[in-house]
Amino acid sequence: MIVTKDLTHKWFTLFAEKVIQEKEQLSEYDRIIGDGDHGMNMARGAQQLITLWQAVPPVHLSDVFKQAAMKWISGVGGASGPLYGTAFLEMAKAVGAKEELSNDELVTAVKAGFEGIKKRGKSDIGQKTMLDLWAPAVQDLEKDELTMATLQTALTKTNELKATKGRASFLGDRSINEVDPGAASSKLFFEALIEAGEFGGN
Amino acid sequence: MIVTKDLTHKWFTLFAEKVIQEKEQLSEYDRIIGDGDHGMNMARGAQQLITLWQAVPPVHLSDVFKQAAMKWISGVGGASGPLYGTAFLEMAKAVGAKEELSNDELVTAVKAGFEGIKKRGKSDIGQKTMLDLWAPAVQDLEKDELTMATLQTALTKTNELKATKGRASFLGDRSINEVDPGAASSKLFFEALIEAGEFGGN
Amino acid sequence: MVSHSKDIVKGINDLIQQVAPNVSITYAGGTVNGDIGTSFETVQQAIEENTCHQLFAFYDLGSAKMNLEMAAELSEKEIEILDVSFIEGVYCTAALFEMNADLTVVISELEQLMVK
Amino acid sequence: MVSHSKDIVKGINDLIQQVAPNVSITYAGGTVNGDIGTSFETVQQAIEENTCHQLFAFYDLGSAKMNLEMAAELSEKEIEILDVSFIEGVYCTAALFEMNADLTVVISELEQLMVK
Ligand SMILES: Nc1ncnc2c1ncn2[C@@H]1O[C@H](COP(=O)(O)OP(=O)(O)O)[C@@H](O)[C@H]1O
Ligand SMILES: Nc1ncnc2c1ncn2[C@@H]1O[C@H](COP(=O)(O)OP(=O)(O)O)[C@@H](O)[C@H]1O
Ligand SMILES: [Mg+2]
Ligand SMILES: [Mg+2]
Ligand SMILES: [Mg+2]
Ligand SMILES: [Mg+2]
Repeated sequence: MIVTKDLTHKWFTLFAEKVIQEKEQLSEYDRIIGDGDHGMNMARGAQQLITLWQAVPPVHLSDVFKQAAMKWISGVGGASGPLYGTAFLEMAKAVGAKEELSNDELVTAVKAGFEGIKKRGKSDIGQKTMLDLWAPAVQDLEKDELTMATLQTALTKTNELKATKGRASFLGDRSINEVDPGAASSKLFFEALIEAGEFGGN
Repeated sequence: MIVTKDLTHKWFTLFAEKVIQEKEQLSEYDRIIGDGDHGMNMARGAQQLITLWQAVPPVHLSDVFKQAAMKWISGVGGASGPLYGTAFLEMAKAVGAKEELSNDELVTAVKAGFEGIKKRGKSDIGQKTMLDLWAPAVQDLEKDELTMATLQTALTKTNELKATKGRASFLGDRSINEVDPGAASSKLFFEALIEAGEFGGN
Repeated sequence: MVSHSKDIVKGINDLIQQVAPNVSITYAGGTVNGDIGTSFETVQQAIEENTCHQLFAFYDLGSAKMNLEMAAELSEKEIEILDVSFIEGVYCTAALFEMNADLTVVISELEQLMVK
Repeated sequence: MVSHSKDIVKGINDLIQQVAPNVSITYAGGTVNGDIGTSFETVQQAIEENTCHQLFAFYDLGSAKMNLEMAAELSEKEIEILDVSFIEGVYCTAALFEMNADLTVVISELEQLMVK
C-alpha cells in the first residue's frame, strides 16, 4: 500500500469520528476498570482535531500526525493524552518530510508510534493496555495487510489479561475479563486505517 | 506534698497562663523544626480552659484533669492536642474519685499521663519529644521534689537529641541542637507545678 | 480520610468518586475553622456519618493519626487505621472495594504502600 | 507538584507553606477547566514559574507522571521525577530543603517512600 497525505488525513478523520461515535462505550469500559472518562478524553482530542481540519486541512503528510499529536497532548486530560500524543509525535518524526510512504515506511512509522507509547508509559505488551492492540496491528502491517479479524482477536486476548499498568493495575486480578478502554480505542484507530487504506499489495 | 483540688487548679491555671505568655516563643521553636503552630495550638487550649474556669471553676480534683483534657482534645488542632489531652485524661482516670493525693498518688497520676503520651504517640523517651521532659520530672517527683534545675537540664539534653517522632522526625539530623517545642511546653507544665506546689516532704 | 487540609480531602474525594461511586467514603480535613490542622470532632463525625460499620481509615501526617485513634477508640465501629501512603492507599482501596474485592486482597495490596 | 485535582495541590501547598516558606514550590492540578485530570500546559507552566533551575517533581497517579515527563523533556530545567508517595514525599522534601539539607540526604530519605 502507498500511504499519501490524503489517505492519512482520511485515516485520522475516520478515527476521530469513530471515537466521537463510540465515546459512551469507551467511557463505559473505563467505568468498570478505570475512572470512566476514556471516551470523554478521547472525544475531546478528536473533536478539536476535526474542528482544526474543518478550518485548515493538513498540508503535508507529517502535519496529520503532528496536529493530531498536539490535540491529544493538549486537549485530552487523561493518560491517553500523552500516550496517543507521543505515539502520533513519534510517527510524525518517522515520516519526516516524506509526502508518501511505502508499506515498509508505514510499518516503520506505526512501530515508532508503538515504541513511543512504550517509552511514555514505561510499559510493554501483555499488560492489558493499548499496546496489546498496536503490536498485532504492526505484525499484520508487516505483511501489507490489516484485518478486522486480527483486531477483534487482539481485543479479545487483551480482555483476558491482568492489567499491570495504568489505573486498572490497582485492581489486580479484578481487571481480568474486562475490556481495556485504551485497547478498545486503539482498535478504532486501526479500523480507521483499514477503512481509509487499500490493503493487499497494491 | 499533699495535692488538693485547689493546688491542682492553681497548677493548671498557671500552666495555661504560662502557655499564653510563651505562645510566641513556643511557635518560634516549632517554626524551626515543625510547622510553627505549637504556641498557637497550646494557647488555644489554654485560653479555653481559663475561660471555662472563669465561668465555672472545677469542683472535684479529677475535674481539673478532665476539663483540661477536653479542652486540649477538642480545641488544639495539632499533635499536642491528643497528646496532652490523653495525658490529662489518664491522669484524671488515675485520680478517680480522690479529693486529695499523697505524693505517691501524685507520682502515679503523672506516670499515668506519661504512659498516655507514650501510648498515643507510639513513642518513648530519647525521641526528642515532650516525653523527654516528663520522664525526669517523674523521677524527681518520686523523691518528693521537683526543681527548675532538673527541668532545665532535661530541656538541654532534649535539644541534643535527634527527633524520631512527630514532624521534626522528617528532618533527621537537622533536628539536632534545636529546641523541641513540645518539650518546651512540658517544661512550662512542670514549672507551673513547682510554683503551685510545696515540695520537700511537707 | 483524615487530612490536615480541607482541600486535600475534598480533592481526593473528587478523584475517587470517579472510580468508586458505590463505596461509602467520608472525610475530615482541617481544623473546625478551616485552617491547617486536624480536629477530633470532625474526625468523629466522619466516622459516624459513614454508612459502614467496618472502616478503613487513612491519614496524611502523624497528628491526624492521633485524632483518628482517639476517635476510633471511642467509636463502636471497627476501624482499621492504615499506615500507608495517603493518596495512593485511599485510591487503591476505593478502587478495590468498588470491585467488591476481598478484604485480604485489599490488605495485601496495601502492604506494598506502607511508608509510615 | 502535579495532581489530578486542583484542590489536592492547593491543600498540600497550604500544608507545606507552613514548614517550608522559603522553598520555591509550584504546582499544577486538574484539567484546564478545573475538572479531575491533568493538563500538559499547566504542568509546563508550573515548571517554568518555579524560580529554581533544578527541580524535584512529584505526582499523584501515573497519567500525571506522563504529562510531567513530557514537560520535563521539553524544559531546559533539570527535573527529577520522584516515584514516591505523593503527600509524604512532598512534605519530607520541602521540610528538608527548608533546612538546606544536602541533595543526597533528601534523596536517601525519599528512597524510603518509594511506592510507585
Ligand atoms: N503506562 C501505560 N502504558 C500504556 N498504556 C497505558 C498506560 N497507562 C494507561 N494506558 C492506557 O490508557 C487507557 C486509559 O486512558 P484514559 O482513561 O484516557 O486515562 P486515565 O486513566 O488517566 O483516566 C488505558 O485503558 C490503557 O490502555
Ligand atoms: N509521637 C509523638 N510522641 C510524643 N510527642 C510527640 C509526638 N509527635 C509530636 N510530639 C510532640 O508534639 C510537639 C508538636 O506539637 P504541635 O506543634 O502542637 O503539633 P503539630 O506537629 O501537629 O503541629 C512536638 O514538639 C513533640 O514534642
Ligand atoms: Mg480514564
Ligand atoms: Mg482520567
Ligand atoms: Mg506544630
Ligand atoms: Mg500543626
